[in-house]
Amino acid sequence: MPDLTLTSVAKSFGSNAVLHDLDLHVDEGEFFTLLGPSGCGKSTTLWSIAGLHSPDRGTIAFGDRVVFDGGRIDVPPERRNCGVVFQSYAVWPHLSVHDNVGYPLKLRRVGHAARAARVREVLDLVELGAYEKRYPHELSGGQQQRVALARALAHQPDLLLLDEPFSNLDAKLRERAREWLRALQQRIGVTTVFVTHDQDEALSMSDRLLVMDQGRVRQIGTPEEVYRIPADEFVADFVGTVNLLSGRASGGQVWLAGLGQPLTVPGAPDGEVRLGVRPELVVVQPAPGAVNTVAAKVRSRAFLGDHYRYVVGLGEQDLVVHSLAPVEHGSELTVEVPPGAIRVF
Amino acid sequence: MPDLTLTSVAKSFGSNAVLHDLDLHVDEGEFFTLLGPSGCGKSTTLWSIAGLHSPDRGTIAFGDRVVFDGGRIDVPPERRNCGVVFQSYAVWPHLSVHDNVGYPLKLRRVGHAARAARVREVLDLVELGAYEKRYPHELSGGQQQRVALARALAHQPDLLLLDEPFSNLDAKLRERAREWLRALQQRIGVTTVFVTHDQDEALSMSDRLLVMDQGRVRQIGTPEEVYRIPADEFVADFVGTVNLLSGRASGGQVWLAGLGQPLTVPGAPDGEVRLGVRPELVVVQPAPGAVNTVAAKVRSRAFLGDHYRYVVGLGEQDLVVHSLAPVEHGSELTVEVPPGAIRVF
Amino acid sequence: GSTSSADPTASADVGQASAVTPVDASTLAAARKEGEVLLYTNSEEQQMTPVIKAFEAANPGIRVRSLTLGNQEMFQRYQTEVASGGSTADVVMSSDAVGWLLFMRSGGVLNYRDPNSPNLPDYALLGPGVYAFSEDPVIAVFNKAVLPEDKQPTTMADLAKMAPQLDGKIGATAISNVIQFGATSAYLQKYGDTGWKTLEQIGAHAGLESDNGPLVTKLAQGQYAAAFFVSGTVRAFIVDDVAKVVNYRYLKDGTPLLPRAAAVTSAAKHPNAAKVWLNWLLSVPGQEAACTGGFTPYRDGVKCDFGLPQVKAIVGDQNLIIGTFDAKLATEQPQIVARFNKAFGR
Amino acid sequence: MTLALPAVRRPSIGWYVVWGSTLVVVVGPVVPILLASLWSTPLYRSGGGFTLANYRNLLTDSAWWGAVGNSALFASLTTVLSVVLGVGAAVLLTRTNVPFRRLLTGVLILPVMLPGLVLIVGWMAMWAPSGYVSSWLSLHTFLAFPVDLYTVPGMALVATTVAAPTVFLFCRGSVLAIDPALEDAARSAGARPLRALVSVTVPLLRPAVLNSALLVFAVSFEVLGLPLILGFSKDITFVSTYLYGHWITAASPDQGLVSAGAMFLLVCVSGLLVLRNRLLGDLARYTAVTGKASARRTVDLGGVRWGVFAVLAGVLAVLVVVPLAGVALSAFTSILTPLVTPWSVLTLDNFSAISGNPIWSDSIVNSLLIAGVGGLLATLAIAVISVVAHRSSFRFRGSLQQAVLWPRMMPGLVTGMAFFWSFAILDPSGAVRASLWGIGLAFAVRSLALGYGVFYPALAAIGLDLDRAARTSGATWWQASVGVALRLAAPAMAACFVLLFVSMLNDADPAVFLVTDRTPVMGLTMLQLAATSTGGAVAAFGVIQIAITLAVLGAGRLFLGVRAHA
Ligand SMILES: Nc1ncnc2c1ncn2[C@@H]1O[C@H](COP(=O)(O)OP(=O)(O)OP(=O)(O)O)[C@@H](O)[C@H]1O
Ligand SMILES: Nc1ncnc2c1ncn2[C@@H]1O[C@H](COP(=O)(O)OP(=O)(O)OP(=O)(O)O)[C@@H](O)[C@H]1O
Ligand SMILES: [Mg+2]
Ligand SMILES: [Mg+2]
Repeated sequence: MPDLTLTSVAKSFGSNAVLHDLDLHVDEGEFFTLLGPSGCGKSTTLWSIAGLHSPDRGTIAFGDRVVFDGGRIDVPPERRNCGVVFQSYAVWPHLSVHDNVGYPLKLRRVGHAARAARVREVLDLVELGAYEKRYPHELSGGQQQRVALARALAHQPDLLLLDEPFSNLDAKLRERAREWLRALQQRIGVTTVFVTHDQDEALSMSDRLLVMDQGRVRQIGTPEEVYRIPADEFVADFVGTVNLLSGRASGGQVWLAGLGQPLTVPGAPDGEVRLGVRPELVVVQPAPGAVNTVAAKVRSRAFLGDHYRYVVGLGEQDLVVHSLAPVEHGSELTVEVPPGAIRVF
Repeated sequence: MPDLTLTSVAKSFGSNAVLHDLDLHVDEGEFFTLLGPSGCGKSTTLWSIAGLHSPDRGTIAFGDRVVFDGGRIDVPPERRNCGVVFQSYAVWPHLSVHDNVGYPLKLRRVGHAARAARVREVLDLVELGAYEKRYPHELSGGQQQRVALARALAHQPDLLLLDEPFSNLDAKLRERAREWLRALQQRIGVTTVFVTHDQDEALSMSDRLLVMDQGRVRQIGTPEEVYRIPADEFVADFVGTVNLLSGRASGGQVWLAGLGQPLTVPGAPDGEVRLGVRPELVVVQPAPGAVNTVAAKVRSRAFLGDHYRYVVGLGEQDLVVHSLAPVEHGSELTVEVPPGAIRVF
Repeated sequence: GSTSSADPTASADVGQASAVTPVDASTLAAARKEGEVLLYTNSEEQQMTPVIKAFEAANPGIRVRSLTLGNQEMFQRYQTEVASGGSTADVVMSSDAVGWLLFMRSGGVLNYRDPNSPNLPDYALLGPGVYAFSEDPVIAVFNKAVLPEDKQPTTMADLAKMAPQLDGKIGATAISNVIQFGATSAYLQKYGDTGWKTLEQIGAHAGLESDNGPLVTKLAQGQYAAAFFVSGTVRAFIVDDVAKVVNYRYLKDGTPLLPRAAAVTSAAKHPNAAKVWLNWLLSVPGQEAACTGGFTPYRDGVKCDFGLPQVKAIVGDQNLIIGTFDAKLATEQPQIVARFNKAFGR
Repeated sequence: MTLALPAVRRPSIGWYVVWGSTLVVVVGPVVPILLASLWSTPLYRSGGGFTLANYRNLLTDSAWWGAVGNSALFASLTTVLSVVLGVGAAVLLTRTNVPFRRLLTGVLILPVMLPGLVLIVGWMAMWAPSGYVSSWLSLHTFLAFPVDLYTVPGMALVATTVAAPTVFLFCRGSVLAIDPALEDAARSAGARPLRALVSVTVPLLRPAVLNSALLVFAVSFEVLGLPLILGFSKDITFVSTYLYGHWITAASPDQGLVSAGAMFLLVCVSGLLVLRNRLLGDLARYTAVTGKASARRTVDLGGVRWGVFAVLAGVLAVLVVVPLAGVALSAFTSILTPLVTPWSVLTLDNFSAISGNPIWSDSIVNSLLIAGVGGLLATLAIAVISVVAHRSSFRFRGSLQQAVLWPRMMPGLVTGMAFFWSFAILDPSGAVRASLWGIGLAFAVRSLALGYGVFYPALAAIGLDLDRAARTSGATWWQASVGVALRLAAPAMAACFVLLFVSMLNDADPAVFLVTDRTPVMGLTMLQLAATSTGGAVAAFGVIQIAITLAVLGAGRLFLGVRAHA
């Protein structure tokens, strides 16, 4: 299982530059996630790795083996031994589920019996054992996606490239899929590059993740690093929810517009500052005597199953907080913004 | 804006019965969500409502207007005035983004200028204003999905049928999309039937939701009802996370295998019982003197950004709990399972 | 005498032209009123064109519309048009003897006696109202490169003798071709069983083609060295460069002349114009125009390189075979066809 | 505010109109043939009565069965050869980076623009046993052309020259439509480029392949000129020559027998159609255009591409370039024979003969009108028929599929005859019959099958979700079909027009009973020319025709340029 290195990979479609000198390194057996807004170039990156289109420049190496190097080397996709799940699934409409999944094995001259057994195995994994004989058009969206997933795993590739492989699966199934993917990953240690738009997924599954925006890397790090110490406002905002508050700092105190009292923010440089506060770090109904406690009015609330999500007014700005307790719209809450929870940008 | 009534709608593909006498009623202007495992018949239901295929029997009415009634009435899709987002997007490859979105307006003979303005408006809403002239194959997956969404909204339909409309959007965009969909919904009160696999989405956006499984309704209710008072184990498990524990009850005490002490469960009927406990209701590091406190070993942990998710051993069974505090794998935790948090099935 | 050049010419005596015998004035006036005449013919457009031009010049006010059709198609189409009540041909022109016999029997021909009749040779009167427009000979065609001129046979009998040497190199059209049937039946009428023997000797070594086109093409390529009973129309092509490779002969005992007959139809919408047209076709000027179109005129006083007197001069009086529309043809046809096919291995 | 849709009628009214008019023009002419086959005398004679004797005579005639056997062998050979070549070329020349693929495509397509007769002239001139190139080869090299042109396999080769580009045009639209992501998926699963094409692209062409096989088979069954010219000397009878022999060249024309033969062929083609539908199964399995679009790319074959080029170029040289050179040489020489060097007999006489004859120039104009206007109208009609037959819930849509194939299965002469009778009944004034419209209609109906052959696979490739999305947007069935399905099938429409244009330009047989002196058509003029003269004039006609066709079709841009996507 090789590691993967991309060096200054750039790609344009016509005049539209999609990847700007992307550098990244994925360790052997690592589970690496690409995270970024729709249209930022995630799929383009994956396709470059799979060899499905040639970047304009840069190099791509699997371990020591350079698979792409400017115009000089360009190993065709079939020689890269990747397992790819396409965002559009790309399951073959003319083949049954069984044949779709068995195709990579057939190419590798796996005998009939061994192939059938392996196909059964991966289909069972994606819970499609009973659908072997169906054709893709007789499947629901999520079932088709699972066929695509099973197909990518069938031949035990060196590198798994997964482009939103769970986007049409329900939460339970996704959870199970996540679990076996993770188990598989740990068992055979396949290097995995994963694209997802689901934060929970990205944070809980990845060894490391890359946050990109408009074809540029914003941050690479472990989930906790990225969540706790976001490199910039964009990352903070994109990964998880963050309250971004504008204020004026002087001597470690930050004044927010419309808020009578300043917040204590140790180390805030004087002048205009932007503060980032994660909602879950805001304490609702704080213990008496806590610093930075403010009374705030509930502006909206949403039920999220395991908790409520409130938007409260902090001076003129909004603050999102989470709480288990139901509070009526329009009533007042006392919230505490612990200094340790505040990040200054 | 009519309400929507389905009465004993059944649909089979060949010998494979997909919907079994489905009954449902969506109020005028309501935001109604279909939730269920992959392949349970959500899309099939939506298609029946849109008129894209005929159910085998049953009736479908928009307000007083029966649009389908067994073999007798079958209003064609174009006369049902629905806005549909297809799970497969179904954007037209030969039309530019502008023309894709403008097509429903063109059919309604909206003048050139008005059409352009309206197209601009919805495209801005889905943040694709700059992509008007592009063709679908020049867009990323998420962008194509947004074109599908914009198209469904362009002509201000009576009924919005959304089949996983956000599945390929990143969390931030989805959140914004959710917000304006909700706003739109409240402003013009369009009746909406929504299919999603995202629980947060389902719980936070819906007025009511329907949980279905294998073509049968399991529960219909408000998000809180469904989450708090699930009709059965399936619903409890499917919506949110639930710890399902098997035990033997006698006299309000339930004995779990491998656990030295019983849990106090008021009202549990004697005999074999199944208990459901939401992870977020399990208290980690409880106050002293609480009932049902147990020491449990951490079996696995996952970082989810705003909290950690631990699987701990409760006797021989697993218990999922959430906590903000990082605890090492293998160490012990004291957890409290408050009697009020336990639901008996 | 016999010639060995690519286009046999002889300046034969063409005799004296007889007096002009036009239609009567009332017919002519009625014809002018009708203004046009529709002709179904089996000859090619470019052959008919000079004839039509000459007629229209001589008879202002009457236009000839001509449509080229196959022999069978022509009669069937006529009958179908009559049966369905549509408009149809005023004059038909064809070389298909059997077709004509059936056509006459089914009442398709207007029994019209043309003023030219007294001045026409007997063989030109083929049935009531049916007249020969031309008497087209069939010829033998050779590929000089394969069979040098001095080795070429000058009679059918010679050809039969050479047949074993020329195995597979002799070609002819199939008996289903009306020219072939006409030629064969006329030839047999004169030579009887000897004729059959000759044909059988040739047939054992010959190939058949569906039509003149493929036959001549294969001959030019060298696939065939000799072809007999070929429609005389190909004479027009054997000039200049073509003549470097191909030449033709009137075989002394094998050059039947086949009547190309014309008649006014009984369903004619322009019967008077039709009569004027037929009258002119049979007249000396009409026969002269026929010569320019590549037909073989037969009337006395018509000077023509391809004319009947020329053929006669080459093959000799006693060898001249002129086809008829004898009713026997129709009854004997099945036997002739069967025996011919047997002879040619079909 | 809700925006209202304009009021419309139910789509089924339109379906019935399409169905009704198709039946009138297609089944109408079949009725007289059916009657004739069951009547003891020809239709144009009075008297006679109901009889089954025609069928008995036909089915007990061993010559008939021999002809059926020959035709079947010929049609099968032609079908196999042309499908292999046509499909291979469609995939390789449209989806891969084979060098000079535009040139190869152009060469491949050229024979379609020529009437069969002209091609035969070219083939005979060059590849006949005594032909120019085959004699040269055996004289100067150790090579020899392995197939005798005057046998069934030889004729199949000639037929393949026209049939292969037809198959190519049938398949090309489908190849263009296939989502490249499907090939990409195969590549990353480990398939080499050719393997990916073979296991993904080619199977997705199954509707196109089966349909073109069906049509090529049907058309080959009915071919007349080829056996008449090439097969005759070896006494090889085909179904068409059998029927021709019993009608046109027979001592007593047997119209009843011929009609019975035509009915036999209709039954056969209907059977084949059922077989096609069986072999296809659910059409949704061939959906290649989906609601998720991907950008188009060509498949890089790597070094293999030169090998592929060499093979294609070799095949095309033998099948197309040499025969076409034969046509050109024939046209520009007074006599083409291996016995004389062509340079010594160069001439323009063949051309001046044509330009000098007003009938011939008239027939060119008429044919251009029929092919241009008629081809356009017929293309539109076929487009509409195809969507009703394949994308509607219309109750009788199956019968439409049968209807469009039937006319092509009847020998051309019979079709002409059939039309003649239909016109006689439906249009007693004779105005339509005597006009170009009459001939145009007969030609168009005969070409329905070809046009349908192009449309059917193209429609099969387009995902139904795309139509459904249009319906829910407020489009009626007709609007959705025209705006989405047909628009996405635009390349097929262009290919359809090309095929109809050339086939209506060349068609001859059905005109025999319809032509008048005022409406001469090129095909018939050429047919008469071919029967009585050497190849030169026919070849010259062919050269003129190819020039006209190329000019009209914009030097091939029209049909190679139209894309489904922007
Ligand atoms: N054409 C068909 N033929 C046979 N079975 C079909 C067909 N279409 C759908 N099905 C089956 O019907 C069931 C319901 O399909 P449906 O598309 O409604 O599921 P869904 O709830 O939308 O699932 P998902 O979340 O995966 O999209 C599935 O099990 C599917 O396999
Ligand atoms: N063929 C193309 N021509 C022009 N632009 C393209 C083409 N393909 C992609 N793009 C553009 O490149 C950008 C990156 O696309 P890509 O598919 O990599 O995005 P993505 O990160 O995968 O987005 P998503 O999450 O929506 O799938 C997008 O803005 C898209 O519009
Ligand atoms: Mg993407
Ligand atoms: Mg679905």
